[in-house]
Amino acid sequence: MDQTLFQYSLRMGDTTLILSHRLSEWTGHGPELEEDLAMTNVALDLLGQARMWLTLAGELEGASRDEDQLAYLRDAPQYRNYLLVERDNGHYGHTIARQFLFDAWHYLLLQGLCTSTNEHVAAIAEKSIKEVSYHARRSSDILVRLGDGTAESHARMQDAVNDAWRFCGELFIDDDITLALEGQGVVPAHASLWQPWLNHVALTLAEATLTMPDPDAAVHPAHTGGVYGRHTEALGYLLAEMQHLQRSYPGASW
Amino acid sequence: MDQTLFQYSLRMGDTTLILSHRLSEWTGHGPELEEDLAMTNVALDLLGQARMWLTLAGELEGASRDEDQLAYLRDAPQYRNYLLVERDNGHYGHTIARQFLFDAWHYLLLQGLCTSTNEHVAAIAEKSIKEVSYHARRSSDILVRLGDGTAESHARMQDAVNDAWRFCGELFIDDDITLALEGQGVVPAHASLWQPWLNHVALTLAEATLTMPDPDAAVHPAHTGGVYGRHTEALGYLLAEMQHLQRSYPGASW
Amino acid sequence: TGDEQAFQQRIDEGIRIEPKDWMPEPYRKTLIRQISQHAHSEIVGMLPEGNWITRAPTLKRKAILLAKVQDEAGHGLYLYSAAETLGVSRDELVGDLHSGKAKYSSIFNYPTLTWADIGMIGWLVDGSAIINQIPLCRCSYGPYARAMVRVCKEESFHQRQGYDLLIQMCLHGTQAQKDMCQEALNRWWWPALMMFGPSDADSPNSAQSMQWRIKLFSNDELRQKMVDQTVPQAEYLGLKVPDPDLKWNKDQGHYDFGEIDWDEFYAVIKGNGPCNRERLAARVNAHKEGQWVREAFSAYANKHESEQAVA
Amino acid sequence: TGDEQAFQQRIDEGIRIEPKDWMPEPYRKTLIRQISQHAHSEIVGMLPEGNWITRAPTLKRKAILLAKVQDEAGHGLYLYSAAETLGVSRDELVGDLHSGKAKYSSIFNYPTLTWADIGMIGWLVDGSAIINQIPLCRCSYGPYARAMVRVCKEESFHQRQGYDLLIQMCLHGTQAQKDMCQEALNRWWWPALMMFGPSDADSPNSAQSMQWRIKLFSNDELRQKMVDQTVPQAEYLGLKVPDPDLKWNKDQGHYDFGEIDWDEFYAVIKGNGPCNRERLAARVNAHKEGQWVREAFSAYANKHESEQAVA
Repeated sequence: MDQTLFQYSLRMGDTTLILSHRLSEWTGHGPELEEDLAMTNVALDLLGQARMWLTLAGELEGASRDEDQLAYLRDAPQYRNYLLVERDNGHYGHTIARQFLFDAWHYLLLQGLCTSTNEHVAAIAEKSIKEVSYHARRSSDILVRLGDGTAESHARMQDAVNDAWRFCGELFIDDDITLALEGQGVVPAHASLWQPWLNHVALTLAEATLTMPDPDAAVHPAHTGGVYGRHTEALGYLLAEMQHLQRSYPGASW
Repeated sequence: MDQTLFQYSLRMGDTTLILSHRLSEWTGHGPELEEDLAMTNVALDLLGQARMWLTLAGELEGASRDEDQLAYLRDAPQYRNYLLVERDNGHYGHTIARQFLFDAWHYLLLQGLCTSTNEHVAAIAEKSIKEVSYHARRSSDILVRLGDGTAESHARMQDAVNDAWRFCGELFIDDDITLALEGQGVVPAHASLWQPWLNHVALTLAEATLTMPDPDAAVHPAHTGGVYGRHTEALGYLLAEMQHLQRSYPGASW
Repeated sequence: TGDEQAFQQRIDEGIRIEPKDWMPEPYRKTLIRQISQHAHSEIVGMLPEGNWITRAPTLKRKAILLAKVQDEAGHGLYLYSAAETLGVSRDELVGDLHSGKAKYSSIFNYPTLTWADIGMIGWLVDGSAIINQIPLCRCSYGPYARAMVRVCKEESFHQRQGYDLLIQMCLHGTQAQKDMCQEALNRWWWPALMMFGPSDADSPNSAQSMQWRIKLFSNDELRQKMVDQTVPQAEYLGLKVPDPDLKWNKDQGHYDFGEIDWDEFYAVIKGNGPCNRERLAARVNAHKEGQWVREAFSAYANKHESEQAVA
Repeated sequence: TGDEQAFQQRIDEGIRIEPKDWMPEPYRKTLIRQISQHAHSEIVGMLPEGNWITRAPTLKRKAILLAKVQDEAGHGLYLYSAAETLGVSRDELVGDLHSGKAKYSSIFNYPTLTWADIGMIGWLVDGSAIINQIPLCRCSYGPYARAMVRVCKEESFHQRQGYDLLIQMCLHGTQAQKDMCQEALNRWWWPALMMFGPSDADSPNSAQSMQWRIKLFSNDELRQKMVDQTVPQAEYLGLKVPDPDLKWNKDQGHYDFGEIDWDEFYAVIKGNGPCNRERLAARVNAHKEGQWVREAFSAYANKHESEQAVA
């Protein structure tokens, strides 16, 4: 199980790390001070979660890699995050739409992970779910206020939801890794999260006066593969920036 | 002399390399196909010049560093380019204004370097000046057409010239390196280029119906230091991107 | 009609059609579509490769890549000019690209994720393009045929450079570099085969185009040629073609290969490839951001034209 | 006037002035200027440090830096609130920042060029800020004094983190890391000394502010305190303070130090520092790009307020 759970922990660690990175790009540049603070707060929470997952991954791998070696010394094809989180921030509405769609999935997944038969996974999930329940409330709230705000904000949010939609399906795909872990009660089947996610998303989008895109359009083979290291063109640039110091001063400690 | 000329060659190599990099960011994104081609062409010329200067630098240093080791394995504080060339591209007008101001200096400098007592320097200068004479004609021409185009383009170009202006003075500062080389007839005193540059710039700006900023405002201590490794915040990001592969796969050849 | 018969006869005799010659309207339309698609492909094709210019791993490779992408802009220019000889303007053609009405080669809707992809594009994509285009140097429409001669010459240079890049990584590289190449081949192999278009059975317009000599071989013939030429090159690189059904057929003197995933092919054509939106958005955005520049250029030209007229 | 005398007497007795209390107009104006400058400094100060968040070299350091920059946003919020108790709105104050009418601490017009700069900002810039601000915890205006208590507590935490970062690099790091720190100290030392403002002789408003107890020590006193505190810390790090005139004065029990380059000081204040334009542009741009968001928030609030009123 260790290698399977190693892979799964990498997926979770990379996904939270990359999303944290994207959100942290807003720090100092948010649309108002309160948003700046809140966005940075979510980035910090996700970074903390990433560190727990990557540390767990390092232990399971048994190759003495710590969180920093995993974060800073793998190139894009070795990254295992879902594609949704690596996309460029776009305008604030794109960032919020992505966050809303992600948080809803993340919360449901963590609910399942809280009852994991693996105590490490359960512990990470329990610590994370308190934070993520706030993230989900916040991103839903902002989505509603921007969707049901001005004509301009409505149009921007509809566009942002449509644009992120095709990357959502990947979050619900099961494969050998998730199925093996599900069989052992370590993780829920990702497919089992789809219907509750869709219900929540449908309700919130309705409240935001936004139209939900066709559910079938959420899954497309062209927009999957992140967990196998097939990313979008955005990730390489992100990693080049993130890893520059570690790569430039090999072996230095900071 | 070798170490002095090593430093000077690095300045020239880094300056042409970084400007080439900035111009190459336009490839595929220019305002029309002809501009895209021409911009890429200038980027290529400057890259070729950078390779000659860096190869010369590596030979003078005598530490067996080749052009790639110099380009890819130095961090920002070791880079010796002038600040003007590392600034973000901005809109097309910013790029053209920077290019115009740079080309005029570059051409005058190369004229001086063509009669260098150092045969390597003279050879690089002779090869470069043919290219740079085209660059200078082209950027002047575009500056004039955009300055004397529409009201919008006029305003944008005036803003772009004003914005780049404070970084121009650095190009004309002499220090121990340039003065020592000037004493040996290897390079012209940079200060000697100021008046001809100003005359050319004044004439072209007038033709472009643009106002020349105050010459005194071209030099400010806050906007110097590139040749000593004190850069702007823009360079670190540029190098992180440029160097990622070399840094990530140490020792690999490509 | 008599015109049409005379036209077809000229073609059959191998006489080139030139812009001022009479031609049937469907011939003109088909050619405009074909040449402009080709031009658009050159322009959109600058993007996936352009994505690695600022990250090329050596200065020499950077210079090669820059020059190559520049050549593509040049090809776009000749091809738009060739299309313009048929009575459309570049602005119209570019407008059709940006509105999504015109197509470009679907291969450019795949992402470039590692440096090895730059090698794959040179080797496989330019390789396939050449196989497609070499016959067109003999096509019936003069300006198109002449543009193709120039394009093919440069493309074949690009293909060699791409293969050279891969030789360096696969034969002289580290294990990480070899893995990078294999992973890239896994992603590019099938899309490269798809470049030749649907199977002959599903390619209804081919017969007419062949009669007009603006298509000289069938899609499947060209695809077979590509496979036969490429498999030994892959072997030389030590890379495994990601097709379990691939094997040498001694009787036919050809490689047999597996079934192409036509669902993927049609999905990408319909806009659902990995990068369709990004590619089109990049072009539209460049055009939009450049509008003030183009307007200024024409304002300046008008102003100084009238000055000259006065003087 | 009698009001003024009573006001000054309360101050002299150490009684806090609260928002609803009578206060002289110049006191109110001076405080608004001082508090809002301080608030703006926190907000603009997010930018030079924010510049390294995405490039922090370890996940732990990244978390520390993110939390620190977030604290600065928080400080900005309390301080704007403290200023608002004096009858101005945050929108007005932010408008003055964006128009260039209001100032912020000049130190944030210097660039962060290496990771060592993050350590320098914590150690020297936060260090100087604390020396400036600790006395203000006892200043005469209640809301400002209370904000300062909270700010100082967090700043001193930040300062220790900055120093810890430098200890790691200077005492446990490679030669390249030590060099990076020395180079950073060379750039930050003098600007950090300038943070205390002009010499007392050139600081004409100080006397009134001291009488009002919104300034409790002179610029030169505070600057001396900073030097005395910091020089031994630099020695511990093995770094050389870039001041040839620096030496211990046994008689005075203080360090003597060289003359500050006041031309540079005034140039940066006038807008000619290395990053003045970039900093202001970043703030103005964030505000402009965020306009549709703020408009949507108020549109939503209005809509749903009136719905509730109807219901």
